[in-house]
Amino acid sequence: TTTGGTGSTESAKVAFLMPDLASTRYEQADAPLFKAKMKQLCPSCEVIYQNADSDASKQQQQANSAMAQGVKAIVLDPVDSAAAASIVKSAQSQQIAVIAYDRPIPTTPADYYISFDNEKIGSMIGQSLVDHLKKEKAKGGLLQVNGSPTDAAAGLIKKGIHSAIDPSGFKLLAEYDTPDWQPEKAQQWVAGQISQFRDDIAGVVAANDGTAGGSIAAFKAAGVKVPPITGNDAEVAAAQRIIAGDQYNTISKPIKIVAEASAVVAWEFMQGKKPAGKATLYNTPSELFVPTVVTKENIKEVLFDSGLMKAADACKGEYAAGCAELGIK
Amino acid sequence: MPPILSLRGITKTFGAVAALTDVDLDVRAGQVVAVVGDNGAGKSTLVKVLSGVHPQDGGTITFDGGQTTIPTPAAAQRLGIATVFQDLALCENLNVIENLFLGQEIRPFRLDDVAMETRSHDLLKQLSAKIPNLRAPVAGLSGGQRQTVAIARSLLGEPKVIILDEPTAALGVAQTAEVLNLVERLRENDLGVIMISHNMADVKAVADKVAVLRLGRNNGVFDAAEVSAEEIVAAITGASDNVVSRRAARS
Amino acid sequence: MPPILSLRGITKTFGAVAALTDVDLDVRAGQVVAVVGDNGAGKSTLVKVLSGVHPQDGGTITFDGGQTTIPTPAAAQRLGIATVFQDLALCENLNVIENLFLGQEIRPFRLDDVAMETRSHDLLKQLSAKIPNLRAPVAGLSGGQRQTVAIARSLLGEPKVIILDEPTAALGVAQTAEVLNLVERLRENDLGVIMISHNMADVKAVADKVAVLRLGRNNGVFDAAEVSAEEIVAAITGASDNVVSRRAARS
Amino acid sequence: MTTTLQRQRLKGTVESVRGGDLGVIPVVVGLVVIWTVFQILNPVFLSSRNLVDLAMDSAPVGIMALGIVCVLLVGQIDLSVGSVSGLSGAVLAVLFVDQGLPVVVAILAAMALGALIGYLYAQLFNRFGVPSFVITLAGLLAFLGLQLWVLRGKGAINLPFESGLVNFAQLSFVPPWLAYVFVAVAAGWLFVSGFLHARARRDAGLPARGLTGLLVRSGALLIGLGGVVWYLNQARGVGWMFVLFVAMVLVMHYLLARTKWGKSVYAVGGNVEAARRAAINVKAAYTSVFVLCSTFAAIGGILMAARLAAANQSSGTGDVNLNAIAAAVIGGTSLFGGRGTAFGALLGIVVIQSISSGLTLLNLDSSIRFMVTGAVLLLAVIVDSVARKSRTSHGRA
Amino acid sequence: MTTTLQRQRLKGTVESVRGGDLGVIPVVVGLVVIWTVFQILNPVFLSSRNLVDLAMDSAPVGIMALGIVCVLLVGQIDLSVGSVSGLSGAVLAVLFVDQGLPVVVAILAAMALGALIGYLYAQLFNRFGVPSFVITLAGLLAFLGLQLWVLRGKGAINLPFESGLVNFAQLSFVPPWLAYVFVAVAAGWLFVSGFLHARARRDAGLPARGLTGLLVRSGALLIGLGGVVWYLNQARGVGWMFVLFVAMVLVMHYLLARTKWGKSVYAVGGNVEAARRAAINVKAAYTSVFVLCSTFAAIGGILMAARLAAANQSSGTGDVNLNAIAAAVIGGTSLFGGRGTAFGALLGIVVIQSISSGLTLLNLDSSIRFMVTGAVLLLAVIVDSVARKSRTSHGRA
Ligand SMILES: Nc1ncnc2c1ncn2[C@@H]1O[C@H](COP(=O)(O)OP(=O)(O)OP(=O)(O)O)[C@@H](O)[C@H]1O
Ligand SMILES: Nc1ncnc2c1ncn2[C@@H]1O[C@H](COP(=O)(O)OP(=O)(O)OP(=O)(O)O)[C@@H](O)[C@H]1O
Ligand SMILES: O[C@@H]1[C@@H](O)[C@H](O)OC[C@H]1O
Ligand SMILES: [Mg+2]
Ligand SMILES: [Mg+2]
Repeated sequence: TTTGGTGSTESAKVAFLMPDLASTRYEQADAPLFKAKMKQLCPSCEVIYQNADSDASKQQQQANSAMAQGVKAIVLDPVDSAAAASIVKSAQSQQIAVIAYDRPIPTTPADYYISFDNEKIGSMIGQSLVDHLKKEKAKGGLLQVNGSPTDAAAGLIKKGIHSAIDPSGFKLLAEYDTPDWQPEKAQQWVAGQISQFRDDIAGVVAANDGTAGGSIAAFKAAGVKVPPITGNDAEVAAAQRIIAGDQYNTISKPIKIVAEASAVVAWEFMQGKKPAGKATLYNTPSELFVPTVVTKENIKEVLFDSGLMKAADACKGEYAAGCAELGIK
Repeated sequence: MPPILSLRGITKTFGAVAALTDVDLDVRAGQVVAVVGDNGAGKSTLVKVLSGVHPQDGGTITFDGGQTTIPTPAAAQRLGIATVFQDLALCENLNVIENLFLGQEIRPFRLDDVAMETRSHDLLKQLSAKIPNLRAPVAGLSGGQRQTVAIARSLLGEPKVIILDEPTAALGVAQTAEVLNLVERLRENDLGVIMISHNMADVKAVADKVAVLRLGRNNGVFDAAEVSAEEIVAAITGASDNVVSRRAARS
Repeated sequence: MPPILSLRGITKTFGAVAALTDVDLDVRAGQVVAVVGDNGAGKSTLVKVLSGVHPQDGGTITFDGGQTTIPTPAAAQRLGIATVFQDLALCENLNVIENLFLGQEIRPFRLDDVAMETRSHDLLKQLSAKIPNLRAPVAGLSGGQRQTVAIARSLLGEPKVIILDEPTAALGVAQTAEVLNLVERLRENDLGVIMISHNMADVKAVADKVAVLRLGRNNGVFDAAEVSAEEIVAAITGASDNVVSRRAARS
Repeated sequence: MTTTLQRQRLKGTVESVRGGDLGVIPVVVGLVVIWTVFQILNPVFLSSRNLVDLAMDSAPVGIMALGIVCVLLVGQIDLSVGSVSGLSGAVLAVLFVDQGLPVVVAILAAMALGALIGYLYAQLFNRFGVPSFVITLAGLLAFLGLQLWVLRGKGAINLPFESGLVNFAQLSFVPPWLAYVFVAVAAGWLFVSGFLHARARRDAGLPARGLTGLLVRSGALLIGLGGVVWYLNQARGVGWMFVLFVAMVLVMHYLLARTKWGKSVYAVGGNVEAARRAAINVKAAYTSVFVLCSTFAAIGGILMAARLAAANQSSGTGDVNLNAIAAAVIGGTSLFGGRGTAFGALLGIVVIQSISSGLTLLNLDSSIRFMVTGAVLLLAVIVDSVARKSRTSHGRA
Repeated sequence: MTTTLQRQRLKGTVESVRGGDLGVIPVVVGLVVIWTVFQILNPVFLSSRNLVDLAMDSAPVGIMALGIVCVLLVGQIDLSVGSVSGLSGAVLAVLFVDQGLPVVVAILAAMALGALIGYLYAQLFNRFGVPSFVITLAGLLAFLGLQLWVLRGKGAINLPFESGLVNFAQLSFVPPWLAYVFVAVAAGWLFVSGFLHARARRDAGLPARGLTGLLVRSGALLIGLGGVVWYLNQARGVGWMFVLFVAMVLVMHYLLARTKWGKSVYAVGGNVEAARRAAINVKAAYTSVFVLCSTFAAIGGILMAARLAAANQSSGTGDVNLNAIAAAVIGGTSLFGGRGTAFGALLGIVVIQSISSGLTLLNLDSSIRFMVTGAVLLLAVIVDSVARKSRTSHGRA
């Protein structure tokens, strides 16, 4: 099955195609981790990494270009799950394996699927917040700050959040799709809601750490107490805010695990093997991993003790005291 | 014979400036009417009213026997009024031929560049134009060359009235003479001609009537054959003792 | 007395067009030199060379005794050469006062609008200008009003040489007379004046010397007092039998 | 003579209003319409509290729009203000937070980088004649890349909430008494300078505004501005950041209207060849506006980062560019050069922020929100354009 | 006489090249430089396979750039082509897939919607004189909203791979023999039409191209285009979608250069008042270009959706707008109106896609990729601008 591309397995090429820059993880975590693992598995193999910057057409061009360069496998995090079908079709017609990564390709089965799913992420951060508010016996309603209205992944997260908060008993005061995931937009919107609902805001479900930061800034700028606010991505800046008590949670996805697992699977495909999945989803052999919600309670273990984040990065300046308090070194 | 073009009570203001107040004018076929007046007297405004550039605020226009309005340049063209504007109004990005035929191209769906180029050569030759390259943008033309192009433009189509706003201002002596010859030919062909000019010699040379505008109002219509340059100047400046007469007296 | 401005062998081409070839010209302080020639003869190009708009391709310029170059309009201004361009070059979005003082504003960091407005009134009055509102954009001015503004502009500062490219083309009879008076005053004040004109009467009235350009080359320099209009026309057109003489003969 | 001139002047004013030369009035009318509608839809809109936010949110992009006005005035464009603002925020954060430099040094460095970028643009424009659209499009991409590179391995950097800079952008308001003093000083200054000017003109025999006119004008300013300040003081008051923005508008207004440099900018935009022939240093004029625009973009970026208390990779992307340009255009600046004012940037950004704020309060679906934003934007400008058009048809093209 | 005229003509050509009037040569030179550099950096770049993709990818945005050229020619702008293309893709998908209408009906409906949008813009522009920048900015927002609304609750819609439309955009290539026939016909047509034209000119006593010149020109086309076709045929060949794009370029070239309508477009862009006084229907000219531009945007959107085999919420967002406008500008179209050609859109989009494709092959960090894109874009245009500048300094401003 590996007649696609040229040359032997020893110097084979594999493409690692990521969807956007709005979230920093792809460029900063997924790609380097994948490359490192690949290097370890096959020192002479070449990884072609591309980021489509939220543009499905660009991703298609990048895939075509990778195929023109003779890759034997493509690890694909689709900008748009529907549009990715074209890539799968075209790759499979050239006997190139496609591993769906992070987001599924429901309509046209890929050769493999590795992920934690975004809908699940939404429901986990939402649920974590709701549980916290119930425990604190908080009164009032929730604001929901979603991701970009033009981003399919944001749609999944949004769906997940609703699944957690709609039945929670907390009223959804208002919700907002943040254009381009821009923190500034989230800030302005939340500021408007503060004018409108004042003390009725029990918490904010923000779909990622950037919009969470914007929401927090809005409360600070209004001179109002910051209610519990969710996040997602476990950025350093978010970890700092959790340490400082400004942000309630974020979510740490086992990027290292998925990135390395996908490298292993890709390498098997490149050698002409056909790995069987742990499960079957969307008619595709699949492997799903579970992310971890991070709060002040577990941040030390999940992010720092595990080595995912360095104390030196997060515990600078004003955050040193908070770190010390939590015993983060 | 009734006038082909007849204006009554034409009024036009720009904000606070009354450019034309109650102006009357008659032009007959085969007649050259010179309109003269001081700077800012309203001559070009009158031209623009007649060519549909700035419709008048008040007053009536009668053309070829019937009362009419000239709301747009297209309306003027339909009536048969062709105009050479003082500010020429050429498209700098187009070449001489394209400017000449603008809006009147031959064969709209498959331009006939051969016919247009031939016709352009003929027209410009007739005006003694010295233009090195008809296919270069008019941006590179000298002042007089542009003026010649603008005059040539007005001769396309079959106008009944031609309005020339300072046609010879930028022209060389030879080209000026050709334009004066042209005006005479137009008269012979029974067209009505309105010519704006500051040059008394030119006015005296070709005009049949001389209409004077002063501060946006009529200030007399004279028979060109009977009036002297000094009388016209006096009507323009509003005084027989004026800087022109003083200069003349001095030399 | 040596000439204040002296050109030798000036050459300028635009692509395939040789606008000036080997042109010489001398102007003395207190002298009015008329430059005449057919349309496209290169007169305005010569003006542009002298004012730093289009530096020459070849040839030398001597000013006030020393050889110099005029690469930019600012250089011309520094030398003391002020120019009225044929295409006027006003900023339509600025008002009359702003155009007059453009680049020479009084008090750069806190404009003195009172002084500038007063001075504008004086200058324009001197030229018999009829401009209703000095604070309206020049976009609304008539052709002659614009020309007057351009001429007034050149009188600001303390130029040693003034170049006027067709200064009276758009002017009314009174304003033309004022400009001719002005040229005479400039001569009395010992300025050098270069005046481009197609109007033989104006040339004869004020010029001391008449330099003829033909097809971009010198075609004779005449003493204005001694030459007849017919001779000048013959030099311009390159033949004593020309359309002008034929018209003259006819009438 | 003075009296006839005065009468002429009065007649001129009346005629000019009748003739459609309404200045900023139409935009203001558009604004009033927008405000009324949003207030009816949600009474929080015109609450002091919301207006305080609106004013603060206007400042960063408003300052960028001020730079855009200058660039548009010379008939050029800068598509990269968003990227430059994002880069500037990133540089500020890295120097201040990561490198631990004093905040003032970080701010100056970010501004200097902005100025340098503008200088670079100007060089490319002046030397090679590359259209500014392309230069700044290249800049948009390149400086976005640089921003990502500066933040590589970090993604987002928090600015400490306690820092003076964040405080300035979020929480520092003019004390009420001082705000009233500002208003009084402004009105007084308007009167005194107007009076002196009128006297100078009268002395020179020129028509001048009468005493009554001057008093009415200053009084109107006193009451109008005083009312605004009073209303904002019902909530947190007038933000210092907004004061900075207004001060910059005033300074730019002065520079554009009352200095030789300002006239050269208008001249270059109106007719660059005429400006050149008037011995204006055209290249210097271009350089000055490009430098100003990028510097203002950098300042905008600093304030945006301060207001968010963070710099991140997406700062300055999205609609920042278009909003800054749109504010200038809505405020009456022509895209073809030579027409526009500094106040236009203020009005334009207030229009844009009002739409955005009004919709924020309405809790609409994002699809509807986009459609309504487009429609309202269009309506606001139609009012203005119709007025302008009536001016043109009155021959003031 | 003919011979002296011919000599004049030859001299004119030589002089015009020397004088800097190089037409599209500088852009082509820029393109050659880009291609050489990328080929050195990665030999896959000029492989037949990559060029086949490059040609296909150029088509959708290239068609949109063609519309932008028209709008820029009259001195206006359309910022909304991205949104209109996204909306059109969405409408197509909903009608074709969701509603099960025949694909032709869905295509025509999407195109009709595009035309309607352009007509709406033109009405707003002609009636109210609102700057096209603002109208189309409002359109950008509103039609993005409409696109989201059309796709509400769906997100993305797949177009069936089996459909002719998707096939057209992904997999259908001109059979090699037919491609060669096309080339031969083009060269033949160029010769015959040139010959007839030259004869007509000679008959009228005008200077005309000689037989040798005509033969050389057609021969060059035959060999050049034949070579390209041969090379592309080494891989999958010439895509029908690319052929469609080239055909549209040729048609637009004809319309702009050889019809009365085309002249009116250039005239309106060069000097709208002069055009009006020449009795040109200026409003009709504006209407025609706005309608064309939006319709082309709709066609681009349909092809983009077809190429992706999906329509989604983010279609048409991102850099589609800027790329379409940049392609037009890089291809030599002036933002101030009156200068530009249809071929410019073709060249411009090939420059942009080459940069994008070349950088894709280089496997760079996104931050570096943005910076390099900006730099290469700038360099490509500097070559062109320097040439243009030399033309200006030769007095052909
Ligand atoms: N910028 C330019 N580009 C190309 N050709 C030009 C340019 N400027 C002038 N020319 C050409 O140079 C020649 C001389 O032009 P110039 O303007 O000097 O003539 P002129 O003597 O002033 O004529 P006129 O009496 O009509 O004003 C003309 O043939 C003109 O077409
Ligand atoms: N579009 C306009 N806007 C405002 N004022 C205008 C406009 N057009 C003309 N005017 C004013 O109307 C008056 C008459 O102008 P007009 O151009 O008709 O004069 P003219 O007789 O042609 O003068 P000239 O001999 O100088 O060409 C002038 O005072 C002028 O300033
Ligand atoms: O982490 C998020 C990712 O899962 C989503 O796909 O895009 C936005 C990110 O913030
Ligand atoms: Mg006039
Ligand atoms: Mg001249």
